[in-house]
Amino acid sequence: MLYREAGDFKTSYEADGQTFPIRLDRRGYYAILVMALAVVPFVLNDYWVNAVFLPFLIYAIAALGLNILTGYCGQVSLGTGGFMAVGAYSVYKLMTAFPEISIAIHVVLAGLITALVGVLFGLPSLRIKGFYLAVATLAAQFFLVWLFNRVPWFYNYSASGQISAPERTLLGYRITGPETQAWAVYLFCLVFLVASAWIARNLTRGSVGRKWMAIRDMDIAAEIIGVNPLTAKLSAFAVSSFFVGISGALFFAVYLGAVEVGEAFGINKSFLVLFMIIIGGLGSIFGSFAGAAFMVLMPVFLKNVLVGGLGWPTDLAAHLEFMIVGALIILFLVLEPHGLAQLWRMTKEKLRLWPFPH
Amino acid sequence: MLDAGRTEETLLEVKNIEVIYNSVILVLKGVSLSVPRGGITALLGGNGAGKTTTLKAISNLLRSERGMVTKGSILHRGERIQDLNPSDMVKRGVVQVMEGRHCFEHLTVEENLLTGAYTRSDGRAKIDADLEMVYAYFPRLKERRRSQAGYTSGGEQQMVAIGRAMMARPETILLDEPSMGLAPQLVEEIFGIVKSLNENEGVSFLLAEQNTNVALRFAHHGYILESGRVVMDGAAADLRENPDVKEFYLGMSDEGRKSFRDVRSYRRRKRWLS
Amino acid sequence: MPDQLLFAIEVTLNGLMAGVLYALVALGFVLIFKASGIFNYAQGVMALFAALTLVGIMEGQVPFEHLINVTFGTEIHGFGWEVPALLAILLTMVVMVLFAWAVNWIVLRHLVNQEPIILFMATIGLAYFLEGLGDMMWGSDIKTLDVGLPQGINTWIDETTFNAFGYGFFIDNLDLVATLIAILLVAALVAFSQYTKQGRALRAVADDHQAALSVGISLNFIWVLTWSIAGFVALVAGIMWGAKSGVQFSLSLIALKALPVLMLGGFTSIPGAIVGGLIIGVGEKLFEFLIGPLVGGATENWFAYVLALIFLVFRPQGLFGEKIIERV
Amino acid sequence: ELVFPSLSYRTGPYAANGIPFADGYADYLTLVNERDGGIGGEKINMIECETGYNTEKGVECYESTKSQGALVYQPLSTGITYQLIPKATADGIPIHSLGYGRTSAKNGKVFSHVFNYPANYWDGASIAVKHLLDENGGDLSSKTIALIYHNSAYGKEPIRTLEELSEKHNFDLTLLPVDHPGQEQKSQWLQIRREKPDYVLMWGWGVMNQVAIQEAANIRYPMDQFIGIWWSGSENDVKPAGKAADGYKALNFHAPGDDFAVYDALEEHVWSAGKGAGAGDQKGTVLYNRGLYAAMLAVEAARKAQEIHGTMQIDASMMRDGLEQLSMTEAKMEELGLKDFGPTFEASCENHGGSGKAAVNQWDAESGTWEVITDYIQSDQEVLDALIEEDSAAYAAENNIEQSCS
Amino acid sequence: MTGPGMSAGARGRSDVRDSLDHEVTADGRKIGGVLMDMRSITLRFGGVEAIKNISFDIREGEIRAIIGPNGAGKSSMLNVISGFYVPQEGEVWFRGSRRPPMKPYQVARQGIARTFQNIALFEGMSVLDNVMTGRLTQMKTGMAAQALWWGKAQREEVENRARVEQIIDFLEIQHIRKTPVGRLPYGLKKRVELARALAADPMLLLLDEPMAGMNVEEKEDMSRFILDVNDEFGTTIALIEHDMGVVMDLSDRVVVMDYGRKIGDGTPAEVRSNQDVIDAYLGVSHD
Ligand SMILES: Nc1ncnc2c1ncn2[C@@H]1O[C@H](COP(=O)(O)OP(=O)(O)OP(=O)(O)O)[C@@H](O)[C@H]1O
Ligand SMILES: Nc1ncnc2c1ncn2[C@@H]1O[C@H](COP(=O)(O)OP(=O)(O)OP(=O)(O)O)[C@@H](O)[C@H]1O
Ligand SMILES: [Mg+2]
Ligand SMILES: [Mg+2]
Repeated sequence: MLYREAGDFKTSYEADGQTFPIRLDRRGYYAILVMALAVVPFVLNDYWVNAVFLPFLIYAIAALGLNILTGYCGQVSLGTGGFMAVGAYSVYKLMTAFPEISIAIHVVLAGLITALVGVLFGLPSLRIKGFYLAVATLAAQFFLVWLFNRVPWFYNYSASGQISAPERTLLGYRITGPETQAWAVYLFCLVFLVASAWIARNLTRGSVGRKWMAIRDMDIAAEIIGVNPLTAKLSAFAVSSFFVGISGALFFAVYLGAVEVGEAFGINKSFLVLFMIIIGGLGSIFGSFAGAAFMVLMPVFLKNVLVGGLGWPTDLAAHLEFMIVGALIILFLVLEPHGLAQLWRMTKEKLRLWPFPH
Repeated sequence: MLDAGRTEETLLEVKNIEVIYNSVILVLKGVSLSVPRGGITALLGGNGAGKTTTLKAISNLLRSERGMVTKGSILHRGERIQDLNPSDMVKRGVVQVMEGRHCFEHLTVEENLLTGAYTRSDGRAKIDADLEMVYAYFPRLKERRRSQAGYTSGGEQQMVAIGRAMMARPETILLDEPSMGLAPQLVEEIFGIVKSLNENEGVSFLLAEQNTNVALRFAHHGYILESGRVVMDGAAADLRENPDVKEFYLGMSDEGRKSFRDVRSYRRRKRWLS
Repeated sequence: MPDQLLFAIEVTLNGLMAGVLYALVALGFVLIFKASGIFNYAQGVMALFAALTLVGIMEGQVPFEHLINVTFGTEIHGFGWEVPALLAILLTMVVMVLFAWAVNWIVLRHLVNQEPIILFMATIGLAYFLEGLGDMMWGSDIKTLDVGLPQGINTWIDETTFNAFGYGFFIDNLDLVATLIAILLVAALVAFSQYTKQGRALRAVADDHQAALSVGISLNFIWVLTWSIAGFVALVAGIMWGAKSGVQFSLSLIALKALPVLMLGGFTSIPGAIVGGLIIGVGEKLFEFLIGPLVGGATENWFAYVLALIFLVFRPQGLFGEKIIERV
Repeated sequence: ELVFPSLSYRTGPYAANGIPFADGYADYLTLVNERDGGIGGEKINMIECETGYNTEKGVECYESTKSQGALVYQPLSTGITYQLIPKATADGIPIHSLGYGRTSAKNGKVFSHVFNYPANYWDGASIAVKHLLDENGGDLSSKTIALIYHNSAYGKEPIRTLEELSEKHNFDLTLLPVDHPGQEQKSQWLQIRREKPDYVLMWGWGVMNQVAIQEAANIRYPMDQFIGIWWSGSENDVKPAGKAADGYKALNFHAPGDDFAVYDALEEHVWSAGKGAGAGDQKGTVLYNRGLYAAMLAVEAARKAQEIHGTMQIDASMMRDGLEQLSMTEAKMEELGLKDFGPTFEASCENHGGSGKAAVNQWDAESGTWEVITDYIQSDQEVLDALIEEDSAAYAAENNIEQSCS
Repeated sequence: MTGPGMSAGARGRSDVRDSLDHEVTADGRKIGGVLMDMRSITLRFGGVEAIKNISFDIREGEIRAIIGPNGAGKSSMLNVISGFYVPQEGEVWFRGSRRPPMKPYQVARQGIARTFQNIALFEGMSVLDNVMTGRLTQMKTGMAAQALWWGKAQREEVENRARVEQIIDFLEIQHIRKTPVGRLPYGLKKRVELARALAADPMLLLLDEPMAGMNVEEKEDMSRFILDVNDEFGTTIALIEHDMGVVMDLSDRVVVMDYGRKIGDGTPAEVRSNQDVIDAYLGVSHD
């Protein structure tokens, strides 16, 4: 057997509540964490950071956030782009208004502001459910984008209507602005991601998470056994928007450096993040990572293979890329409807039985 | 007890099938049974024994649950039917009444019944006549005919599910726990209906039931399933006399029926497994 | 009549017309939702694909021209014939039926009995695929679509109203045609879904896949049927919208205009799509006319959604949607 | 080897516009390679990278090409441009945003690495007004002009300029935003029909253009009083409306059509040799010519850089110098087979924006061609300079840039 | 083993505290005063009158059965008790005072837990998590503490987990602790649902057809659990069941409903011999 998980020998409930109950898994994850923190920063170059790692890290935060709302609490939201915009514009206003305060604090504050906005737009979820709610959250998406485009105060009355991140440092290292170092921005975002994942994991394994999941699986029954749907749903909106806001802030300040709201935080962004969590796996933290990785890496990978490797014309390659990504989504679904995370779990279950078929 | 109309011809034959869910969970470990034409065959067994799975394997509904028949074969009138669609099975006259009602929530009671006649093409008049027949069996449904099935009570939904299957005018009905959630009076009635359909119309039944008592009273033949295996089978009358069956499935000990209050220990091991 | 009132009436009328155009797109969504509980994200792309195919056939384009030229070093540019509009529409329909068949065979068949969100996701994959395929097959340039529909101001209405009120109303001929088509389509679809056995089966499937299978409804048949009809509706929407803007990528974005309509009318109601469309159309045009100038305009995108949202708070299943069953 | 990345968008919502530009850009560079063996004997290596008009993909393209020694970027989208301006400046790679991007980048004292000649949006606004002044005998007072614009940073560009000009020339200005993507413009055009402005200017993009022109035709707005910016003036924008678009005007800072000597060279060295880019069906379209023009300016700047630095193997910073000292004279254009193709201009450290000249083209639906109906008109520098000074100063302050000319 | 005699006068009105007239059943259990009193409840859905002016009470510590033909309004009655349906007329008295209009979750927090006729488990969660949701009314740590998994949050989780494990042991579902409930067979699901309700340490437990779909042996087990819960924790139980054997054996008092009306109320023996009940429900008189 390649992979063992024999028996349940936990002697305490703490041990049983562990995130990675299997030692092999646990070691694997620690190894990855150490790699990410201590090895990757030294081998990074601009290309890898800007084309791969930053988008992956930042989208993973957004995906975590949306997964809390959609995957754990069952409220499908298409307002992610709008909420990311709130994060971005908040951090921009904070950065320009209080240049002396640390950027890290600004990012967290931006998350908090987004959480408030999220709660506001979460209110209708008490009445509206399912796909109706999904479409209703588009109201947030369109309204917020319109608002940031409309009210010059948000972009400090700049002539172009764009916002661009001024240079800010943390511990003397540049985090935003044009002349950042690859490893510094990478670590900055990584820390936010790891912290987010840790918080998400804590929340979802405790009573808050169970409330969310209860609401997701059967809201009426949940209410009858004592879950207050108001607080459960709104807290999910708050936490989710908090993460999404942080990712929006990082997306603008660290990754792109300059954005225009309609283009950077349009409806496509909402869909993209939603795709990530469905492909990765709803209600799974690992799934948020897997989905973000898939949606960020797959196109880059395909492009490099098709254009760089096979020398196809870029347009045909781009069309083919769409077709392949679409086909892969369908293929994964047919193989395992519950996302990459579930695919991974099933593979593990099979591995456990290996070499016997069942 | 009732041998009328029963023939020796085998209608459905399940040969040593294995079923796996999600390609990892092995549920049926070699189940064989046969349903004779014109007979009532009962499939008994505890929770999770695999009764529902067996019925779904026959009606080909497993695929939609990510289940697969990996071994063995299922024959209907001597033909292999594993690769057919569920709708083909209905066209062949095999209809399943699913466990847990599965009504079309948003359709009215009457529309639910009419969908049961989906595969029929013998004209509106015949269908209407059958509708009246169902209403005659279940007067309660007639009262509720215009309400959305989702808002009817549990028992009413069970009636809808059974009535819906009757509307298909099938030759064979696979009944999964028909008595569940029905008032005792109605349980008798339902089995009465089963019996009269069987005797008058020659419909064959394969019946998964927890209510062993009633089931064995009406069935001709019984199979007892435990953990995915057939552990015992025989004529219903014989099974009823079997001491193990008596004790574990009929709740009777040598002193007659025990009171539920007097049960003191849970979970005794089945004798034939030890 | 005071000018402002006349203008408001004109705006309202045009809003109604715009609403019909939104409803045309929404209809496709409704059909598929009704028949399978699937929220078909690919509906917009289907409209684009249908329109692209129509133009491609009419102009005698060779499918995958660019791909063929690149791989085989050939220089083909079209068959050099032109197909009359009506025939082309028929051929396009054949393509859409084939598409429906393929979707069922490759995707839906494997996803029977899955949760709605998963089916939704499958349509995302489909949308991606179709987007790539459409471009690959027919190229991404803007194509002119001319199937002979009239366009431009209706002079008769203009003159009549001018004589009556001293102000000629603007009504677009294309919108009139669209209204006519929409009425026919809705009538046909309502009749189909309410009065036929297939229509009932459709709703049954949406409620419970397994139970539908168990009564002998062939999901394959129902799905090929509805996706074909939805393909047809997409084609109609594609023609109408394509006539205004040319056939191009953005056509797939019309789906966004249909969503609030869908929400307001109810995901499962065919008449709802029309009524919702009319309300949204009038609402957003009047809001832009009355309030727009005060807040700087360009409100239409979000207003439709906010309007629908407010509506839903009072009626969570939309105007005509099937009541959401809440029971334990 | 000289590396010229081409951030193209042959897919996505604006593919129809991206394809001809990318083809033109590629074909010209191929021509230089095939006919002249490169620039000063150095072969050009054009790396095409698909952005789909998407900012994030733009970043990926930038990062993946920059390490290969890219000399100059044509980001081709407002978003990518804004986002590359600080990055590329930090990396020392010049950007040429030809008629788009950040207008105040014209001020080379602040934007050392950004070039936006030969004309920018504010020039465009001013030129349109000038053209109208010409048509009205120099007097626009009591006329009304409506601006219908894409409700985005790009679309809002001309507003400030037009406001200044409306004060100066006493015309009324009505603003009509259209939200992205712009498939529904009934409200805006009903308003135009009601208020009957004398002229309508348009800052549109993508599907918005086609719909606007169709709607204008539907309400029978006189097409010759409807003027679009150069991104609203390609064949793509007018063709869907068919005959109804006849007479529509648009600004352009280069010539349309294929009546140039360079086309013969292209035919000989590129197309007939089977080396043309794309499907080869875009020759002579407005946007193809624009791509061609962009490539030509880049090549000339590289030549200039080689000349200045006395080496054939120039790097990005040398390229910057070449761009900054580029001068396009009539003689040079003629020599290149592009007589009268674009305006003459001379770049300098202070002026990265060229002469600010553009001509008015008019669509002839009958022949399916754009006719050039004016000479290159010079924009109102008096008004614009102040605005540019103001905006660039604000940028400099925000980003701690010292204005200087070295 | 019969419950207390049922006299019309004893029903209702009196407060728990002043009616300390404990009665003792044959097997030695204590039955206290009135815990829940339903007074003249009428419930309508559009035109359908599901409950017509019904009054009955549930006394502390007793097992109270509600029986009746399908569609009689039994489940609706439980829904009224748990606050999911709001009756058009009538009052609900709980522990001696009139209950103001309440949301279902507030009712749950008063110590009323229940199971459902159509199993309402959270399919996406494991058995353990499902049972843990039963304790949500008991868990109080704030979100911030949980986010950081600080002492209090962790401690609370472990304490509650310990209680839940007891219940899991009690109901003998240890072996499926980590299984997602979606995969369980029907009967086990019912047991998990019971576990979830028990986890709330309820004062009043409402069971809607807990034994549907079980065979005799399993019913015996279930009966044992119900009796033990009633015995050991003193939990009051209201129970809907169609198996007359179970009802007659377990319950102290029985309410019989038909077409929304109450047609009988009393000890099992009384009910069994009531002619109305026999006609409407039992069909034949059961032994
Ligand atoms: N979709 C599924 N995925 C995984 N396992 C399943 C699935 N459906 C059933 N099982 C498992 O298969 C076994 C047999 O289940 P089945 O439903 O056939 O039992 P049953 O005899 O009908 O029981 P009951 O009387 O409770 O209905 C059970 O252990 C169950 O956990
Ligand atoms: N939400 C609702 N809307 C409309 N009608 C309802 C609703 N809930 C219940 N009913 C109706 O009220 C009546 C009583 O239903 P209820 O579920 O209480 O019956 P029951 O006694 O539990 O029956 P069963 O034993 O079959 O479960 C039924 O006729 C049912 O159709
Ligand atoms: Mg079963
Ligand atoms: Mg009930």
